[in-house]
Amino acid sequence: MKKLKQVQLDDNQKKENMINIKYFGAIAEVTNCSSENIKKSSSSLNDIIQEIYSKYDLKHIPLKFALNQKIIETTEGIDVNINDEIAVLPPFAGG
Amino acid sequence: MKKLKQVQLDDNQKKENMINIKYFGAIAEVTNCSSENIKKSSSSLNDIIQEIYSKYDLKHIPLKFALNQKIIETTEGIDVNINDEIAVLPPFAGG
Amino acid sequence: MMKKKKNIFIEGAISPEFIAESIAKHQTKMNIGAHNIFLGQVRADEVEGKKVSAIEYTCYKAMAEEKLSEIRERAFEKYDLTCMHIYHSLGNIKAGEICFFVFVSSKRRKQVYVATEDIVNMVKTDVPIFGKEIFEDQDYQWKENTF
Amino acid sequence: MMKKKKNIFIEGAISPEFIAESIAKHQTKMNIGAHNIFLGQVRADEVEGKKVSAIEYTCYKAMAEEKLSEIRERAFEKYDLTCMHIYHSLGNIKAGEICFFVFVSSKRRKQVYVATEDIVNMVKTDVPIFGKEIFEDQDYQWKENTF
Repeated sequence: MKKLKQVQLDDNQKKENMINIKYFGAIAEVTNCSSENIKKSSSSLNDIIQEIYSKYDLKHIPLKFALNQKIIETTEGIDVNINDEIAVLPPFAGG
Repeated sequence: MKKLKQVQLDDNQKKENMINIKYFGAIAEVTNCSSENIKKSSSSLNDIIQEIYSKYDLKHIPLKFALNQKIIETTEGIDVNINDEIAVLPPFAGG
Repeated sequence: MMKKKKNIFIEGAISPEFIAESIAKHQTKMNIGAHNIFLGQVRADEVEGKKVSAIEYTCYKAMAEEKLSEIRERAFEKYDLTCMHIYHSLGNIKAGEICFFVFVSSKRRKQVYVATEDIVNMVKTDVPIFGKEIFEDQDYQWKENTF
Repeated sequence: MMKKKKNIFIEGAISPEFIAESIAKHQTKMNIGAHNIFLGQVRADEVEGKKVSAIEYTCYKAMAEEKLSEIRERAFEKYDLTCMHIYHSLGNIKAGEICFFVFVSSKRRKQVYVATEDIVNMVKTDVPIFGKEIFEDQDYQWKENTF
Protein backbone atom coordinates (compact mmCIF):
# COMPACT_ATOMS: atom_id res chain seq x y z
CA MET A 1 0.00 0.00 0.00
CA LYS A 2 2.73 2.38 0.98
CA LYS A 3 4.54 1.71 -2.29
CA LEU A 4 1.47 2.53 -4.35
CA LYS A 5 1.07 5.83 -2.57
CA GLN A 6 4.70 6.60 -3.34
CA VAL A 7 4.09 6.09 -7.06
CA GLN A 8 1.03 8.33 -6.96
CA LEU A 9 3.03 10.97 -5.16
CA ASP A 10 5.72 10.76 -7.86
CA ASP A 11 3.12 11.29 -10.54
CA ASN A 12 1.80 14.30 -8.69
CA GLN A 13 5.29 15.65 -8.24
CA LYS A 14 5.94 15.33 -11.95
CA LYS A 15 2.86 17.37 -12.63
CA GLU A 16 4.17 19.90 -10.16
CA ASN A 17 7.40 20.27 -12.13
CA MET A 18 9.65 17.88 -10.25
CA ILE A 19 12.59 16.05 -11.83
CA ASN A 20 14.12 12.73 -10.85
CA ILE A 21 17.84 12.41 -10.06
CA LYS A 22 19.65 9.09 -9.58
CA TYR A 23 22.72 8.70 -7.35
CA PHE A 24 25.25 5.86 -7.38
CA GLY A 25 28.10 4.42 -5.31
CA ALA A 26 29.99 6.93 -3.18
CA ILE A 27 27.55 9.69 -4.23
CA ALA A 28 24.52 7.74 -3.05
CA GLU A 29 26.32 7.48 0.26
CA VAL A 30 26.66 11.27 0.50
CA THR A 31 23.08 11.94 -0.58
CA ASN A 32 21.85 9.04 1.56
CA CYS A 33 19.46 7.93 -1.19
CA SER A 34 19.69 6.27 -4.60
CA SER A 35 17.13 8.56 -6.22
CA GLU A 36 15.11 11.65 -5.38
CA ASN A 37 12.75 14.11 -6.99
CA ILE A 38 13.86 17.72 -6.87
CA LYS A 39 11.93 20.77 -7.92
CA LYS A 40 12.73 21.74 -11.49
CA SER A 41 13.32 25.44 -10.88
CA SER A 42 15.02 25.85 -14.25
CA SER A 43 15.04 23.95 -17.54
CA SER A 44 18.83 24.38 -17.82
CA LEU A 45 20.79 21.23 -16.96
CA ASN A 46 23.57 23.47 -15.70
CA ASP A 47 21.27 25.12 -13.13
CA ILE A 48 19.95 21.76 -11.93
CA ILE A 49 23.48 20.42 -11.50
CA GLN A 50 24.52 23.55 -9.57
CA GLU A 51 21.56 22.97 -7.28
CA ILE A 52 22.62 19.35 -6.60
CA TYR A 53 26.23 20.44 -6.01
CA SER A 54 25.24 23.02 -3.42
CA LYS A 55 22.57 20.86 -1.77
CA TYR A 56 25.09 18.09 -1.00
CA ASP A 57 28.40 19.97 -1.09
CA LEU A 58 29.75 17.63 -3.80
CA LYS A 59 32.48 19.88 -5.14
CA HIS A 60 35.34 17.87 -3.59
CA ILE A 61 34.22 14.59 -5.19
CA PRO A 62 35.21 13.76 -8.76
CA LEU A 63 31.97 12.95 -10.56
CA LYS A 64 30.22 12.74 -13.90
CA PHE A 65 26.67 13.45 -14.99
CA ALA A 66 24.61 11.35 -17.34
CA LEU A 67 21.47 12.55 -19.13
CA ASN A 68 19.29 9.71 -20.39
CA GLN A 69 22.12 7.20 -19.95
CA LYS A 70 24.67 9.28 -21.87
CA ILE A 71 27.64 10.97 -20.20
CA ILE A 72 27.39 14.76 -20.53
CA GLU A 73 30.71 16.16 -21.72
CA THR A 74 29.62 19.75 -21.19
CA THR A 75 26.55 20.87 -19.24
CA GLU A 76 26.33 24.25 -20.99
CA GLY A 77 23.30 24.97 -23.15
CA ILE A 78 21.44 21.72 -22.48
CA ASP A 79 17.74 21.82 -21.60
CA VAL A 80 16.09 19.19 -19.45
CA ASN A 81 12.55 17.83 -19.76
CA ILE A 82 10.40 16.37 -17.02
CA ASN A 83 10.85 12.78 -18.24
CA ASP A 84 14.62 12.97 -18.65
CA GLU A 85 16.79 10.76 -16.45
CA ILE A 86 19.67 12.58 -14.75
CA ALA A 87 22.32 10.48 -12.97
CA VAL A 88 25.21 11.56 -10.76
CA LEU A 89 28.09 9.10 -11.09
CA PRO A 90 31.28 8.68 -9.04
CA PRO A 91 34.44 7.25 -10.69
CA PHE A 92 33.90 3.89 -12.44
CA ALA A 93 35.44 0.79 -10.90
CA GLY A 94 34.37 -2.10 -13.10
CA GLY A 95 36.64 -4.96 -14.11
CA MET B 1 63.09 -61.10 -25.79
CA LYS B 2 63.20 -59.55 -29.19
CA LYS B 3 63.40 -56.09 -27.63
CA LEU B 4 66.42 -57.07 -25.55
CA LYS B 5 68.22 -58.33 -28.63
CA GLN B 6 67.45 -55.05 -30.33
CA VAL B 7 69.14 -53.19 -27.47
CA GLN B 8 72.16 -55.44 -27.67
CA LEU B 9 72.33 -54.90 -31.38
CA ASP B 10 72.20 -51.14 -30.84
CA ASP B 11 75.09 -51.41 -28.41
CA ASN B 12 77.07 -53.42 -30.90
CA GLN B 13 76.27 -50.97 -33.63
CA LYS B 14 77.51 -48.11 -31.50
CA LYS B 15 80.78 -49.95 -31.02
CA GLU B 16 80.87 -50.39 -34.77
CA ASN B 17 80.66 -46.64 -35.31
CA MET B 18 76.94 -46.26 -35.93
CA ILE B 19 74.99 -43.10 -35.17
CA ASN B 20 71.28 -42.76 -34.35
CA ILE B 21 69.06 -40.42 -36.34
CA LYS B 22 65.48 -39.52 -35.35
CA TYR B 23 62.78 -38.58 -37.88
CA PHE B 24 59.51 -36.76 -37.18
CA GLY B 25 56.20 -35.94 -38.84
CA ALA B 26 56.31 -35.66 -42.63
CA ILE B 27 60.00 -36.71 -42.63
CA ALA B 28 59.30 -39.94 -40.74
CA GLU B 29 56.76 -40.66 -43.44
CA VAL B 30 59.40 -40.29 -46.17
CA THR B 31 62.01 -42.34 -44.30
CA ASN B 32 59.31 -44.81 -43.24
CA CYS B 33 60.79 -45.01 -39.73
CA SER B 34 60.99 -42.80 -36.65
CA SER B 35 64.61 -43.61 -35.92
CA GLU B 36 67.46 -45.52 -37.50
CA ASN B 37 71.16 -46.18 -37.00
CA ILE B 38 73.39 -45.17 -39.88
CA LYS B 39 77.08 -45.81 -40.32
CA LYS B 40 79.13 -42.88 -39.07
CA SER B 41 81.39 -42.57 -42.09
CA SER B 42 82.56 -39.11 -41.01
CA SER B 43 82.62 -37.14 -37.77
CA SER B 44 81.41 -34.02 -39.61
CA LEU B 45 77.74 -33.23 -39.02
CA ASN B 46 77.64 -31.75 -42.49
CA ASP B 47 78.74 -35.04 -44.10
CA ILE B 48 76.17 -37.01 -42.09
CA ILE B 49 73.39 -34.65 -43.11
CA GLN B 50 74.42 -34.86 -46.77
CA GLU B 51 74.23 -38.62 -46.48
CA ILE B 52 70.68 -38.45 -45.08
CA TYR B 53 69.67 -35.96 -47.77
CA SER B 54 70.85 -38.19 -50.57
CA LYS B 55 69.62 -41.43 -49.02
CA TYR B 56 66.04 -40.13 -48.88
CA ASP B 57 66.06 -37.40 -51.53
CA LEU B 58 64.95 -34.80 -48.97
CA LYS B 59 66.10 -31.70 -50.79
CA HIS B 60 62.58 -30.61 -51.79
CA ILE B 61 61.30 -30.68 -48.21
CA PRO B 62 61.85 -27.69 -45.89
CA LEU B 63 63.48 -29.12 -42.78
CA LYS B 64 65.65 -28.39 -39.78
CA PHE B 65 68.25 -30.40 -37.94
CA ALA B 66 68.66 -30.65 -34.19
CA LEU B 67 71.79 -31.87 -32.43
CA ASN B 68 71.13 -32.96 -28.85
CA GLN B 69 67.74 -31.20 -28.81
CA LYS B 70 69.12 -27.89 -30.11
CA ILE B 71 68.36 -26.52 -33.56
CA ILE B 72 71.52 -26.27 -35.65
CA GLU B 73 71.70 -22.87 -37.32
CA THR B 74 74.69 -23.82 -39.45
CA THR B 75 75.98 -27.36 -39.99
CA GLU B 76 79.47 -26.22 -40.94
CA GLY B 77 82.40 -27.15 -38.68
CA ILE B 78 80.39 -29.23 -36.20
CA ASP B 79 81.68 -32.64 -35.12
CA VAL B 80 79.39 -35.42 -34.03
CA ASN B 81 80.06 -38.04 -31.35
CA ILE B 82 78.58 -41.52 -31.14
CA ASN B 83 76.21 -40.63 -28.31
CA ASP B 84 74.89 -37.46 -29.89
CA GLU B 85 71.23 -37.31 -30.84
CA ILE B 86 70.56 -36.04 -34.36
CA ALA B 87 66.97 -35.25 -35.32
CA VAL B 88 65.49 -34.32 -38.70
CA LEU B 89 62.49 -32.02 -38.23
CA PRO B 90 59.81 -30.88 -40.68
CA PRO B 91 58.07 -27.48 -40.18
CA PHE B 92 56.55 -27.01 -36.72
CA ALA B 93 52.78 -26.97 -36.40
CA GLY B 94 52.07 -26.58 -32.69
CA GLY B 95 49.34 -24.39 -31.29
CA MET C 1 13.84 -4.27 -34.61
CA MET C 2 14.67 -4.32 -30.90
CA LYS C 3 18.16 -5.54 -30.22
CA LYS C 4 18.19 -8.56 -27.95
CA LYS C 5 19.72 -7.46 -24.62
CA LYS C 6 22.38 -9.88 -23.50
CA ASN C 7 22.59 -10.99 -19.89
CA ILE C 8 25.83 -9.40 -18.82
CA PHE C 9 25.49 -8.92 -15.10
CA ILE C 10 25.80 -11.93 -12.83
CA GLU C 11 24.75 -11.84 -9.19
CA GLY C 12 27.80 -13.03 -7.22
CA ALA C 13 31.15 -14.38 -8.37
CA ILE C 14 31.76 -15.86 -11.83
CA SER C 15 32.51 -19.55 -11.28
CA PRO C 16 35.14 -21.57 -13.16
CA GLU C 17 32.26 -23.90 -14.12
CA PHE C 18 30.42 -21.01 -15.80
CA ILE C 19 33.59 -20.24 -17.77
CA ALA C 20 33.92 -23.92 -18.76
CA GLU C 21 30.32 -23.94 -19.99
CA SER C 22 30.94 -20.82 -22.08
CA ILE C 23 33.99 -22.47 -23.65
CA ALA C 24 32.08 -25.72 -24.29
CA LYS C 25 29.32 -23.81 -26.11
CA HIS C 26 31.90 -22.66 -28.67
CA GLN C 27 33.06 -26.14 -29.59
CA THR C 28 30.34 -26.49 -32.21
CA LYS C 29 31.69 -23.45 -34.08
CA MET C 30 34.03 -25.04 -36.56
CA ASN C 31 35.39 -21.76 -37.95
CA ILE C 32 36.93 -20.67 -34.62
CA GLY C 33 40.69 -21.25 -34.32
CA ALA C 34 41.56 -18.98 -31.39
CA HIS C 35 39.90 -17.93 -28.15
CA ASN C 36 41.23 -15.34 -25.75
CA ILE C 37 39.79 -14.96 -22.27
CA PHE C 38 40.45 -12.22 -19.75
CA LEU C 39 39.47 -12.78 -16.13
CA GLY C 40 39.49 -10.14 -13.42
CA GLN C 41 40.07 -11.59 -9.95
CA VAL C 42 39.56 -9.69 -6.67
CA ARG C 43 42.95 -9.05 -5.01
CA ALA C 44 43.43 -8.98 -1.24
CA ASP C 45 45.29 -5.67 -1.52
CA GLU C 46 46.71 -4.09 1.61
CA VAL C 47 45.85 -0.44 2.28
CA GLU C 48 47.47 1.11 5.35
CA GLY C 49 47.87 -2.26 7.02
CA LYS C 50 44.31 -3.41 6.29
CA LYS C 51 43.48 -6.20 3.84
CA VAL C 52 40.70 -6.09 1.24
CA SER C 53 38.44 -9.09 1.87
CA ALA C 54 35.82 -8.41 -0.82
CA ILE C 55 34.53 -5.90 -3.36
CA GLU C 56 30.86 -5.03 -3.47
CA TYR C 57 29.81 -4.12 -7.00
CA THR C 58 26.81 -2.08 -8.03
CA CYS C 59 25.97 -0.49 -11.37
CA TYR C 60 23.74 1.94 -13.20
CA LYS C 61 22.13 -0.86 -15.14
CA ALA C 62 20.25 0.98 -17.90
CA MET C 63 23.34 2.97 -18.86
CA ALA C 64 25.72 0.03 -18.36
CA GLU C 65 23.75 -2.18 -20.76
CA GLU C 66 23.61 0.62 -23.31
CA LYS C 67 27.38 1.16 -23.05
CA LEU C 68 28.16 -2.54 -23.24
CA SER C 69 26.15 -2.92 -26.42
CA GLU C 70 28.10 0.04 -27.88
CA ILE C 71 31.36 -1.67 -26.88
CA ARG C 72 30.20 -4.87 -28.59
CA GLU C 73 29.43 -3.01 -31.79
CA ARG C 74 32.71 -1.12 -31.75
CA ALA C 75 34.68 -4.35 -31.14
CA PHE C 76 33.00 -6.17 -34.03
CA GLU C 77 33.67 -3.18 -36.31
CA LYS C 78 37.34 -2.89 -35.34
CA TYR C 79 38.34 -6.54 -35.12
CA ASP C 80 37.69 -9.65 -37.14
CA LEU C 81 35.83 -11.58 -34.43
CA THR C 82 33.53 -14.58 -34.59
CA CYS C 83 32.10 -14.18 -31.07
CA MET C 84 32.52 -12.01 -28.02
CA HIS C 85 31.00 -12.13 -24.55
CA ILE C 86 31.32 -9.85 -21.53
CA TYR C 87 30.17 -10.78 -18.03
CA HIS C 88 30.51 -8.75 -14.82
CA SER C 89 29.57 -9.60 -11.27
CA LEU C 90 27.29 -7.58 -9.03
CA GLY C 91 27.10 -7.87 -5.24
CA ASN C 92 29.75 -9.10 -2.83
CA ILE C 93 32.75 -10.78 -4.50
CA LYS C 94 35.38 -12.18 -2.14
CA ALA C 95 39.15 -11.89 -2.64
CA GLY C 96 40.27 -14.71 -4.95
CA GLU C 97 36.92 -14.83 -6.76
CA ILE C 98 36.37 -13.80 -10.38
CA CYS C 99 34.27 -10.70 -11.06
CA PHE C 100 34.94 -9.98 -14.76
CA PHE C 101 35.03 -12.27 -17.78
CA VAL C 102 35.75 -11.18 -21.35
CA PHE C 103 35.69 -13.90 -24.00
CA VAL C 104 36.80 -13.22 -27.58
CA SER C 105 36.87 -15.77 -30.42
CA SER C 106 38.17 -15.50 -33.94
CA LYS C 107 39.15 -17.58 -36.93
CA ARG C 108 42.82 -16.77 -36.40
CA ARG C 109 44.74 -15.63 -33.35
CA LYS C 110 46.29 -12.40 -34.64
CA GLN C 111 43.72 -9.89 -33.31
CA VAL C 112 42.33 -11.68 -30.25
CA TYR C 113 44.87 -10.25 -27.78
CA VAL C 114 44.47 -6.60 -28.74
CA ALA C 115 40.69 -7.01 -29.08
CA THR C 116 40.51 -8.40 -25.54
CA GLU C 117 42.71 -5.63 -24.16
CA ASP C 118 40.66 -2.97 -25.90
CA ILE C 119 37.34 -4.42 -24.69
CA VAL C 120 38.61 -4.73 -21.10
CA ASN C 121 39.78 -1.10 -21.16
CA MET C 122 36.51 0.15 -22.66
CA VAL C 123 34.53 -1.64 -19.94
CA LYS C 124 36.78 -0.13 -17.26
CA THR C 125 36.53 3.44 -18.56
CA ASP C 126 33.03 3.63 -20.04
CA VAL C 127 30.70 1.35 -18.07
CA PRO C 128 29.13 2.78 -14.90
CA ILE C 129 30.07 0.04 -12.43
CA PHE C 130 30.96 1.02 -8.87
CA GLY C 131 33.01 -0.94 -6.35
CA LYS C 132 33.36 -0.74 -2.61
CA GLU C 133 36.51 -2.40 -1.29
CA ILE C 134 35.58 -3.98 2.02
CA PHE C 135 38.37 -4.59 4.52
CA GLU C 136 38.58 -7.46 6.96
CA ASP C 137 37.37 -5.17 9.80
CA GLN C 138 34.26 -4.19 7.72
CA ASP C 139 35.67 -0.72 7.11
CA TYR C 140 35.65 0.14 3.37
CA GLN C 141 36.81 2.49 0.64
CA TRP C 142 35.42 3.23 -2.80
CA LYS C 143 37.45 1.71 -5.61
CA GLU C 144 38.58 3.81 -8.55
CA ASN C 145 40.05 2.40 -11.77
CA THR C 146 43.58 3.52 -12.61
CA PHE C 147 45.08 3.55 -16.10
CA MET D 1 69.10 -29.21 -8.31
CA MET D 2 67.05 -30.89 -11.00
CA LYS D 3 64.34 -28.68 -12.35
CA LYS D 4 60.91 -30.24 -11.92
CA LYS D 5 59.58 -31.07 -15.36
CA LYS D 6 56.04 -29.81 -15.79
CA ASN D 7 53.44 -31.97 -17.43
CA ILE D 8 52.78 -30.04 -20.59
CA PHE D 9 51.58 -32.64 -23.06
CA ILE D 10 48.09 -34.00 -22.71
CA GLU D 11 46.93 -37.11 -24.56
CA GLY D 12 43.77 -36.08 -26.42
CA ALA D 13 41.78 -32.83 -26.38
CA ILE D 14 41.97 -30.27 -23.57
CA SER D 15 38.53 -30.28 -21.93
CA PRO D 16 36.68 -27.19 -20.68
CA GLU D 17 36.60 -28.94 -17.26
CA PHE D 18 40.40 -29.12 -17.21
CA ILE D 19 40.53 -25.38 -17.93
CA ALA D 20 37.99 -24.73 -15.14
CA GLU D 21 40.11 -26.73 -12.69
CA SER D 22 43.21 -24.74 -13.66
CA ILE D 23 41.33 -21.49 -13.04
CA ALA D 24 39.95 -22.76 -9.70
CA LYS D 25 43.47 -23.62 -8.51
CA HIS D 26 44.41 -19.95 -8.82
CA GLN D 27 41.63 -18.69 -6.59
CA THR D 28 43.75 -19.13 -3.48
CA LYS D 29 46.35 -16.73 -4.87
CA MET D 30 45.24 -13.44 -3.38
CA ASN D 31 47.82 -11.32 -5.22
CA ILE D 32 46.48 -12.16 -8.69
CA GLY D 33 44.24 -9.50 -10.24
CA ALA D 34 44.28 -10.53 -13.90
CA HIS D 35 44.33 -13.79 -15.82
CA ASN D 36 44.64 -14.14 -19.56
CA ILE D 37 43.96 -17.43 -21.31
CA PHE D 38 44.62 -18.35 -24.91
CA LEU D 39 42.96 -21.42 -26.38
CA GLY D 40 43.74 -22.95 -29.75
CA GLN D 41 40.77 -24.79 -31.27
CA VAL D 42 40.93 -27.10 -34.28
CA ARG D 43 39.18 -25.51 -37.26
CA ALA D 44 37.28 -27.49 -39.88
CA ASP D 45 39.15 -25.68 -42.67
CA GLU D 46 38.30 -26.45 -46.24
CA VAL D 47 41.16 -27.31 -48.59
CA GLU D 48 40.24 -27.89 -52.22
CA GLY D 49 36.70 -28.85 -51.31
CA LYS D 50 37.68 -31.21 -48.50
CA LYS D 51 37.05 -30.48 -44.83
CA VAL D 52 39.54 -31.00 -42.01
CA SER D 53 37.94 -33.33 -39.46
CA ALA D 54 40.86 -33.60 -37.01
CA ILE D 55 44.53 -32.84 -36.43
CA GLU D 56 46.86 -35.55 -35.24
CA TYR D 57 49.66 -34.09 -33.16
CA THR D 58 53.03 -35.65 -32.43
CA CYS D 59 56.15 -34.08 -30.97
CA TYR D 60 59.85 -34.51 -30.37
CA LYS D 61 59.31 -34.71 -26.64
CA ALA D 62 62.83 -34.31 -25.24
CA MET D 63 63.45 -31.19 -27.31
CA ALA D 64 59.91 -29.84 -26.83
CA GLU D 65 60.18 -30.00 -23.04
CA GLU D 66 63.57 -28.31 -23.14
CA LYS D 67 62.20 -25.52 -25.38
CA LEU D 68 59.09 -25.04 -23.27
CA SER D 69 61.14 -24.62 -20.13
CA GLU D 70 63.26 -22.01 -21.98
CA ILE D 71 60.03 -20.22 -23.01
CA ARG D 72 58.85 -20.24 -19.38
CA GLU D 73 62.11 -18.70 -18.20
CA ARG D 74 62.09 -16.06 -20.91
CA ALA D 75 58.47 -15.12 -20.16
CA PHE D 76 59.13 -14.71 -16.43
CA GLU D 77 62.21 -12.58 -17.20
CA LYS D 78 60.39 -10.32 -19.67
CA TYR D 79 57.01 -9.91 -17.96
CA ASP D 80 55.81 -9.33 -14.43
CA LEU D 81 53.90 -12.60 -14.05
CA THR D 82 52.64 -14.45 -10.99
CA CYS D 83 51.96 -17.77 -12.77
CA MET D 84 52.06 -19.24 -16.24
CA HIS D 85 51.05 -22.60 -17.64
CA ILE D 86 51.27 -24.12 -21.11
CA TYR D 87 49.45 -27.27 -22.20
CA HIS D 88 49.39 -28.90 -25.63
CA SER D 89 47.50 -31.92 -26.89
CA LEU D 90 49.02 -34.98 -28.53
CA GLY D 91 47.13 -37.54 -30.61
CA ASN D 92 43.92 -37.09 -32.53
CA ILE D 93 42.06 -33.81 -31.83
CA LYS D 94 38.76 -33.36 -33.62
CA ALA D 95 37.55 -30.11 -35.21
CA GLY D 96 35.97 -27.96 -32.48
CA GLU D 97 38.17 -29.42 -29.75
CA ILE D 98 40.87 -27.50 -27.90
CA CYS D 99 44.50 -28.50 -28.48
CA PHE D 100 46.46 -25.61 -26.93
CA PHE D 101 46.04 -23.77 -23.63
CA VAL D 102 48.23 -20.90 -22.42
CA PHE D 103 47.36 -19.43 -19.01
CA VAL D 104 49.06 -16.27 -17.72
CA SER D 105 48.36 -14.59 -14.37
CA SER D 106 49.62 -11.34 -12.94
CA LYS D 107 48.95 -8.81 -10.21
CA ARG D 108 47.72 -6.26 -12.76
CA ARG D 109 46.36 -6.64 -16.26
CA LYS D 110 48.78 -4.43 -18.20
CA GLN D 111 51.22 -7.10 -19.42
CA VAL D 112 49.06 -10.22 -19.57
CA TYR D 113 47.91 -9.73 -23.16
CA VAL D 114 51.34 -9.22 -24.72
CA ALA D 115 52.84 -11.93 -22.50
CA THR D 116 50.21 -14.40 -23.74
CA GLU D 117 50.75 -13.40 -27.37
CA ASP D 118 54.51 -13.72 -27.02
CA ILE D 119 54.29 -17.15 -25.35
CA VAL D 120 51.83 -18.44 -27.98
CA ASN D 121 54.14 -17.27 -30.77
CA MET D 122 57.24 -18.78 -29.14
CA VAL D 123 55.46 -22.13 -28.79
CA LYS D 124 54.41 -21.98 -32.46
CA THR D 125 57.88 -21.12 -33.80
CA ASP D 126 60.24 -22.90 -31.40
CA VAL D 127 58.60 -26.09 -30.12
CA PRO D 128 58.92 -29.21 -32.29
CA ILE D 129 55.27 -30.21 -32.53
CA PHE D 130 53.97 -31.71 -35.76
CA GLY D 131 50.41 -31.83 -37.02
CA LYS D 132 48.67 -33.91 -39.63
CA GLU D 133 45.40 -32.41 -40.86
CA ILE D 134 43.06 -35.31 -41.48
CA PHE D 135 40.21 -34.78 -43.93
CA GLU D 136 36.77 -36.32 -43.74
CA ASP D 137 37.74 -38.90 -46.40
CA GLN D 138 40.81 -39.93 -44.31
CA ASP D 139 43.16 -38.24 -46.76
CA TYR D 140 45.58 -35.87 -44.97
CA GLN D 141 48.14 -33.10 -45.30
CA TRP D 142 50.91 -31.93 -42.99
CA LYS D 143 50.14 -28.70 -41.21
CA GLU D 144 52.62 -25.83 -41.22
CA ASN D 145 52.40 -22.76 -38.98
CA THR D 146 52.11 -19.44 -40.76
CA PHE D 147 53.09 -16.06 -39.30
